[in-house]
Amino acid sequence: MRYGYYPGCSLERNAGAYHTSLMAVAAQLGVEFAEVDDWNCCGATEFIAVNRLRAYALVSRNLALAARQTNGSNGAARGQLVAPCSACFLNLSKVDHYLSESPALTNDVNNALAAGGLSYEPGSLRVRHLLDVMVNDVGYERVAATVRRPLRGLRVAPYYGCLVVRPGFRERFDDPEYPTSLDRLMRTLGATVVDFPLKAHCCGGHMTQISRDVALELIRRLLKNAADYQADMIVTLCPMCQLNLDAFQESVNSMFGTEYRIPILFFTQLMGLAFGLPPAAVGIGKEFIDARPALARIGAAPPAEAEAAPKRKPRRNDQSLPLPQMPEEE
Amino acid sequence: MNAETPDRARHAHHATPGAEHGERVGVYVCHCGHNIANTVAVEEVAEWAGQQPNVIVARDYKFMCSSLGQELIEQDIQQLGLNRVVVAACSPHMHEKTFRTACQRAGLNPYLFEMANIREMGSWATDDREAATQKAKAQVKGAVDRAVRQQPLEPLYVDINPNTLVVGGGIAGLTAALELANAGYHVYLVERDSSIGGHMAKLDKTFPTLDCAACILTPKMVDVANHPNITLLTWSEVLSVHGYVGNFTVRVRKKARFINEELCTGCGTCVEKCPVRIIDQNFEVGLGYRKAVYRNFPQAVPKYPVIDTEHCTFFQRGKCRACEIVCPTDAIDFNQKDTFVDLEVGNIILATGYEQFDARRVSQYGYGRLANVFTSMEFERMVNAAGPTAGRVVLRDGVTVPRRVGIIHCVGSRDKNHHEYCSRACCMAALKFAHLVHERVPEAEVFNFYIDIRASGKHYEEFYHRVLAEGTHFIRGRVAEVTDAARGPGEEGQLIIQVEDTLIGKQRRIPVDMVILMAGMESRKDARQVAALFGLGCDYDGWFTERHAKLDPVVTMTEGILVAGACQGPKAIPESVAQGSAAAARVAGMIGQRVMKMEPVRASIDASSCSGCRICNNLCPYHAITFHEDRKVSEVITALCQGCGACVAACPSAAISGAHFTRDQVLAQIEGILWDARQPEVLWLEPQ
Amino acid sequence: MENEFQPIIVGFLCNWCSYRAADLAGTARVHYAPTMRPIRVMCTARVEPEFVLKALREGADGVLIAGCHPGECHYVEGNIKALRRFTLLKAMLRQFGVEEERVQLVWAAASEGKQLAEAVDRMTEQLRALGPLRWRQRVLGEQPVARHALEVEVGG
Amino acid sequence: MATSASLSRTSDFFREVVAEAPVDPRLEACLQCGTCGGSCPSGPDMDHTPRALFAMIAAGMRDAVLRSNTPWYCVSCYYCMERCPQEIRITDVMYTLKRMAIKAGYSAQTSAPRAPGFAQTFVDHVENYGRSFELGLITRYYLSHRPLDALKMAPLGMGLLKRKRLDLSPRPIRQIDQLKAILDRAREIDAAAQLT
Amino acid sequence: MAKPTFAMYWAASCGGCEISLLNVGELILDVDAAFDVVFWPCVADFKYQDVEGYPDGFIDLCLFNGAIRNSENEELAHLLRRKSKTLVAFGSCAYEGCAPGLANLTTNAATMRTVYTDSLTTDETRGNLPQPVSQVPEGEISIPVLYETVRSLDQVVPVDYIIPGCPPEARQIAAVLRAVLNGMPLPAPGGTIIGAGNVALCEECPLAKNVKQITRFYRPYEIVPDPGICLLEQGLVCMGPATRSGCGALCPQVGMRCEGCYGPLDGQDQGARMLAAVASVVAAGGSHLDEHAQAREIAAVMDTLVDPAGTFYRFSLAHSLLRRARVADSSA
Repeated sequence: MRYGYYPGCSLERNAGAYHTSLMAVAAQLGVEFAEVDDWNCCGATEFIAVNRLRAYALVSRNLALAARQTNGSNGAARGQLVAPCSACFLNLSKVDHYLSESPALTNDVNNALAAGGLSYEPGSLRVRHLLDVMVNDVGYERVAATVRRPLRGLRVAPYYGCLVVRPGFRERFDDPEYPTSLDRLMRTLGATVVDFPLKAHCCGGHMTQISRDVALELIRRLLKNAADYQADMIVTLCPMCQLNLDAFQESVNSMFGTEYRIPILFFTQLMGLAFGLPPAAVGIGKEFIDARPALARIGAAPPAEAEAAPKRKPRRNDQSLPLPQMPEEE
Repeated sequence: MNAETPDRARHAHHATPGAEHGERVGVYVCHCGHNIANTVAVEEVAEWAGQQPNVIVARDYKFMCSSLGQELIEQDIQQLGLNRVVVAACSPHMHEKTFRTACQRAGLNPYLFEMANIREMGSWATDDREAATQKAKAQVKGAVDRAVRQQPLEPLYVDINPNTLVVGGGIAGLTAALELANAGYHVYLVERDSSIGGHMAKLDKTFPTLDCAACILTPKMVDVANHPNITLLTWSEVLSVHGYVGNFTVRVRKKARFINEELCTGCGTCVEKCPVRIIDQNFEVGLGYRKAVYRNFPQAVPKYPVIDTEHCTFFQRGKCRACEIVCPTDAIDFNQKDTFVDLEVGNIILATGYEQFDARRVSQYGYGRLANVFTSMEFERMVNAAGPTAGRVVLRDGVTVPRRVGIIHCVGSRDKNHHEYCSRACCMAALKFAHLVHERVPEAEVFNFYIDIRASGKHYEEFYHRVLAEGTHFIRGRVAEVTDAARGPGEEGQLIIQVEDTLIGKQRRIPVDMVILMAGMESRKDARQVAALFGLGCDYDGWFTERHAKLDPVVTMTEGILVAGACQGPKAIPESVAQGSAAAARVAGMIGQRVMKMEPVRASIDASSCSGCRICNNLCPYHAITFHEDRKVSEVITALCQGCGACVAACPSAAISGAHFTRDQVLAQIEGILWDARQPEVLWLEPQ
Repeated sequence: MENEFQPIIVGFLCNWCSYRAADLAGTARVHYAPTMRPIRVMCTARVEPEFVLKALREGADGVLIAGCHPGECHYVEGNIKALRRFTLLKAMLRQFGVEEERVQLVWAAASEGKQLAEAVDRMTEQLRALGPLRWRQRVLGEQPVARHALEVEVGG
Repeated sequence: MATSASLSRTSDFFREVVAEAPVDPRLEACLQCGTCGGSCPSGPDMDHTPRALFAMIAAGMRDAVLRSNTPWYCVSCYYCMERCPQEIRITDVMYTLKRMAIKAGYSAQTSAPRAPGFAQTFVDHVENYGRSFELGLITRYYLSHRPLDALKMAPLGMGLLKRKRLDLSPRPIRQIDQLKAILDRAREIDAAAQLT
Repeated sequence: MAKPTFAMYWAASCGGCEISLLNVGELILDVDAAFDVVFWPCVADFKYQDVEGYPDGFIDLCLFNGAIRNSENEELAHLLRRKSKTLVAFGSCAYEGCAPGLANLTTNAATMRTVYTDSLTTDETRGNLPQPVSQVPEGEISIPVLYETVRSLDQVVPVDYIIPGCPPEARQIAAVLRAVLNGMPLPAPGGTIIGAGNVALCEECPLAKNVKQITRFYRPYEIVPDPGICLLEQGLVCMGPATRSGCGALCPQVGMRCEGCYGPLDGQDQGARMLAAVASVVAAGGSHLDEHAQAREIAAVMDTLVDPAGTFYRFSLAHSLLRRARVADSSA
C-alpha cells in the first residue's frame, strides 16, 4: 500500500511526535507514505478568512502537486493523498469538493495555478484521513495481528474532534455525531475504551488565540468528561486537539481550580507502543502532561483491572422496560 | 414532403403537405377578449391560416368558447362539410372538452378536433407581438398538419366487477371496507399483520378530543369482522395482481398461523402458558414483551393467536408443545401450511399506511444510547392503560417517575438530511403527550422544543391553548443535541437538552429526566415493491402518487387502483378516515356505472408488422403487453393500456401505434410547427 | 436586440407535468423567450428519438423534452424510460457534431411554471451563443431548386 | 438552490454574501430553527447566534452583521453544517463574513478585535514562507496586536521550545516563488472581478 | 424483335454486389440469353461514350450498385437515369449509402489523412495526396472530384426499384430476375423495395426470444454468445429488430449479430428506431435511486455501447434523417 503523504505544518515540529509515530507504525504495517514534495501550508482556518480565491489557490497547489506526484503510481489512475492532521484533511477534501461543484471556481483557481505552471482537475485525487486508512485499508485484523504488547488495563478516551467526521464531503467513513472507528481500533490494541460522550466535540481550535476564556471552557468540558469516566488518557488524531488539550491543561486547572493530569497522546503513539516499539520511537516525552505514569500500566507487569467504572446503564429490575435495540457494533 | 417518408424527397405530387388526404379543415383563432388579441395579431394569423393547404375556412372570433363561438364551428361543419377542426385559443386543459363536445354535436367525431395553445403558451408568456404572432402561426400550422392525419376514435367500455379489494387494515382501510360493505358491495380486506387496527390500535388517546382510541376503534374492528359483506384475510399478503380496471385477479397468500381457526375460541390459554417471552418489536415497538404464541392485544380482531416460528421452542428444537397440551379445543396445528387464494375484484384500494422514522438515525438525540430517550410510539404504548406499564409514566427502569420531560419535535421531519416534508401529526401528538404527562404526573414539568407549532385542524389550535394553559413550557428552537455529559454539578445524572431558544437568541441547556422524540412518518420500506406490484407511482419519498394532489387525491394513474390514508403521504386519523370514505365513494360510483368509459388514447400492435422481437414486452408499467408464443407476436390488451406511449416509441419496427399520438401525426406536427425554419421545398439537387 | 438571432426550439411537453407547468407559467404571466414551440405528448416516454432527429433536420435549433420529476411520472417511470433513450441519443448526437445544449431533457412538475420558463430562457441563451443549426441549409448544404429541373430530367 | 430570479427578491447585502461565498451557501433556505445556534460550542459567547445573523443578513443589516463577533468566534467544528436541516453551508458563510468584514474595514471594530489580526498575521507568514511558522506567528501577533498579553503566552512558548515542539526559524518551501506567483495571480483575478 | 437491353454499373462500392449477382448460378445464363448486355464495365469493355451514344430510354433494365461518392458517380447516375427505362438501386450502397456513407461522420480531409498519411501501413514521409488535376508529359489529366457528403442514388436521380442488402442475397436476386424473365408484373415503380420482406428480421430469425433486460453491451469479440438465444438479450447490439427481413437471418444463426444491411422498414430511420429500442431495454436507473444516481447508472450502461452512430447507422447513414455529421468544414 502506497499513499501520497501530506504532513502539514504542525507535524513538522509541534506535533512531531505524530509524524514520528505514524511513520514508525506504517513501517510495521508495510504501508508506504511518500511525502508530497515541496508542499505548502493548507491555510488552516485562517487563510480562508482573509481571501477566498487565494485560499483556494493555496490549497489547490498542494492538490496539483500531489496529483502529479501520485496519480498513475502503482497503476492506480486516481492517487490517494493521506493527511494525518484533521484541519489539513478537511481543507484538502473540501477544496476538491467545492471545485467539483463550481466550474467557475475551478476556472479561477486553475488560472491562478497556471502562473506557477500547475493545474488541477477536481476529483482526480482521493483525499483521506490517516484514521480512515488505518481502519479501512489496513484493517483491524492486520492491526490486531501486529500487536505485541496489548494495552491491557489502559483506560483510554477516544477523541475524534471535529474535522475528521464532519462535514464529510467526500470520504465519510464514520458517524458524524457518534463515531466509533477509533474506539474499535483502541480495543483492537487491547485498551479499555471508556464512554466519552464528547468524543466529537470541539477542542476550541484557534479560539485559544482569539478568546482564551471561550477556549479554556471548551477544553475544560472535554477534560471533565474524560475524568468523569476515569480515563487514563485521551487519544487524539489531530495536532490542534493535542496541543489544546495538552499545552493548555495547566491553564484550565489554574482558571477553574481543577487538578486534571490527563495525558494526551496521538493514536499512532499507542499503536506503536502496542506493536512493541520503545516509547522514544513513537515520540513519547514531548507531551506537556507526562504520559509515563499512565503507560506504566502496560509495562512488563500490567496492574490489575482498574476499579469498576460507574455504570452508565440504569439499574435493571423486574419492572425495567427493554432498551431499544441497537445495530451490532463491529 | 411526406411525413411518413422522412428521407425521400421524391414524390412530386406529395409536395403539398397533407394534400393527398384531401381533408377539409376549419381554423378558428380566438381573441379571448384582449387576452390573446393584445399580443397576437389574431386577424393576421387567421388570414394566413386560410391560405394553408387543406384549410377550407379560417376565422377569428372574440370568444370561441362562448356559445356563439361554438355555434360558429357547428355551422361550418354542417354547411361547409368540414371534417377537421382546429381552434387556436387557450390550453387544451381548459377547453379541449368544450370544443370536442361542440364537434360531436355537429356530427364530427371529437378526435378530429385539435387545439393550438396560443394563450398560456403564447400571448401570456411574452410581450413581443411579432414573435408571439409568428409562434402562433407555427402552432396553428402544426395543429392543421396534425389534424388532417387524425383518425376518428371511439371510447372504450369495460364491465366493472362489483367486488373490491382493500389492502391494509388500519383506520383508512377499515373505513373504506365498511363504507363499501354497508353500501351492499362485497369487500376483501387483506392485512399483513395478525390483526387489524393498524397504528391506531396502539394509541391511548387521540387528539384533540382525547377520545380513547380503543373505544372508537374496536367497535369498527368488530363490525368488519362480523360484516356479511366483508371477507377478512389477516396474516395475509398480496402476491400478484393481473388484469385491469373492472377485472383484476389478485393472488393472496394466507400465511400459516398454526392455529385452526375453525376450532379456536380465542380463550388465550395457549398465550398464557407459553414459556417463551420475547421483546415485542412490532406492536409494543420494543417497549414490551410478548409470547411465542401471541395476539397483539387482548381485543385483537380476529381473536386467533399466531405462532412465531422463529422463537417457538417447538419449531426451533422440536420440543415443548405446551400450547398444544393446554388448548381445550385442540386448535393448535403445527403442520399448517401457507395457503393461496385468488380473488376477482373490480377495484383495489391501497391503504398500506406508514412506518415511524427510526430515531436512531438522528444520532445526536442519543436514542438507543441514552436509556431515557424514548420515541413517540414508545410513549404512546407507555401511556396506554393496556401497555407495558399499564399507563404509568416511568423511566426505563420501570420505577422512577420523571419530574422533567422534554419533548423534541421534528425528528426526521423537516430535515433535508432525512425527510424534507412535515409529518403533520407529530405537533398535535406532542401536545397530547404534554397533556398526558401533566395528567399522569401532576408535579412534572414538560418542555416542548419546536420549530413551528402546526395546529391547523378543527379544534387543534384550541387544544394548543389548553396545553399552554396547563403550564407546559414551549421553547422555540430545534434541539441541537441530547447528552448525558454534565458540564457542572447542576447537570449531573440528568439528560441535557441543548438548544437555541430562538425567541431570546440564546443557547440554553435544559436538564430533564426523560426525552420523547417525535419521530416522523415515512413510507413503508417495501412501498416501491408494492407500487410496482399494483402498477402505480411513488414519489421520491416513497409515498404513492395520486392522480391530482388537489382534485383527485384518492385515485391513481392506474384505473381501478385507489389509495387512502398515510400510504399517500403523512396523515392523522381524521384525514385517513376521510380518504378511506372518499375512496369507497369513488369505487361505489364506479360499480354503480356497471361499465366504464375510457379514453381511446391507447396503443395497438399491427400483428402483420410485428416481428416478435419482444423489445416492448417489459416496458408497460400496467403489464398490458402479452406475447403470443404460438404466433410469435405481441399484443396490447386495450383495457389495460393507459396510453403513455412508451412501447410505441420503443418498437424498432414501428409496428405499435398510439392512437391520437401516432407517428405520422407527430411528425406532421413537427414539420408544421417548423414551417418557417424548414428549407423551401427541395426536389432534386444540383451537383455539389 | 433587433437583429439578435431568435432560435427555434421544439418543445415536447408531457401532458401531466410539463405541459401544465407551461400553462401555469402563462397563467402566472411569467414572461420567457417566445422561442419554444410546444408539442403535447402524453408522456416523455412517447418521444421517439426519431422525433428529435426530425425536428433537428427540419430546421429546429434545439429540442427540449420536458417531463415529470423522477418518481412523479404519471405512468410510473415513463420519464426514466425517456432518460434512458435520451442518454444514448445524446452520446450519438455528439458523434453527429450536435452540441449538448441543443437537445435537453428537463424535469418540471405541474407547479414549476417558473422553472420551465427559466429552462426555456436558459436554453435560448445557450442556443444564441451557439448560433443557428438549420440542418438542411447549413449541414447538408441543400439549395432550393426549381421544380422543373426534375421534369426535364425524367421527362426524356 | 438560489436562482438569479429568486435572489433578486433578497436584500442587497444578502446578494453580496451569496456572491462572495465559494459555492452557493443556500442561505435563502433558512427556517430559523436554531439548530446552528444550539449546536455551536462558542454560541453562548457570540453577539448573535448564527441563526439570528442569517435573519439580519436577510434584513440587510450590513453594519450590525459585519461588526458582530459571531463569525470570528466560529471554531470551524462544522456541527451546525452537519445538523442544519436545510443543508445551509453555515461555516462557509462565517468565513465569507470574515472576509467581508476585513474588506470593508470593519475588522478592528468587531467585538472580537483580536481575531482579524491573528488571521492576517498567519496569512502573512504563509505567503512569505509557504508554511506556518508558529514562533514567528505568536511573537509577531502578540507583539503587534496584544503586547500586554505576550507575557501570558511566554510559559507556553517556553514549554514548546523545551520539548522541541517549536522551530526558532521558519522553514520556507523550496519553490516559494512559484507559490507567490500563484497567489499574486489569484489576487489579480480577484481584483479584476471586483472591477466588473 | 430485338432482345431487351441490360446494364449494370459499379459506383462507390466494394464489388460484392456484382459477385452476388453471379451467385445466382446457372440463372445467369438465362439472363444472358434473354438480355442484350449493353453496358457492364465489370465484365465487358464498354466505354462511357457508348452509353452516351444510346438514345434516351435505350436500356430496359439497369442495375446500379454503389453510392454517389464523387463527380464520376453522379455523372453516371444522371447518364444512366436518362438512358434507362427501369433504374434499380442495387444493394445497400446505392440504396442508402452503406459503408461508404460512414464517411459522412467525418470530413474528406480527415479521411484523406487517415488513408494517405496516418495509417500505419502508409509511408507517411511521402504524404502525397491524390490531386484532382495533374500535369503529365502528355498534358493535363484529372480525376473525379470527391464529394464531402456521400449520397444514395435516389438522392441524385429518381429510382424505380430498390433491391436492398449488402450484398443482396443471391436467392432474392434470382427471384426478381425470374419474375422479370417470366414477364411477371413488378409492383408499381417509385422507389419501391423488391427482393426483401416487409417485417423486421426477427421474424425470420430462429433464435429464442425472451423479455430483454440489458445491463451492459458487448462488442462481438468480447463474448461467445449462448447459441440459440436472441443475441440482443445477451448484450450484443443485434440490429435485427430494426432491419428489413429478406436475408434469412443468416448472421444471427451463426452467432454474429445482424449489422442491419437490409436497411430500415418503410419510411423509418433505422438508427433512431434501434436506438430507442435498445435504450428501452436497458435495466438501469430504477426508482429506488435518487435522480443523480439514476442518471449515473444509466450513463454507465450506455457508455458500454461503443460508437452508437456507427453501430446504428452502419448501412443507412447517408439515407437517414440527419444524413451526415456536422463538422467544422462540412457546411456549405
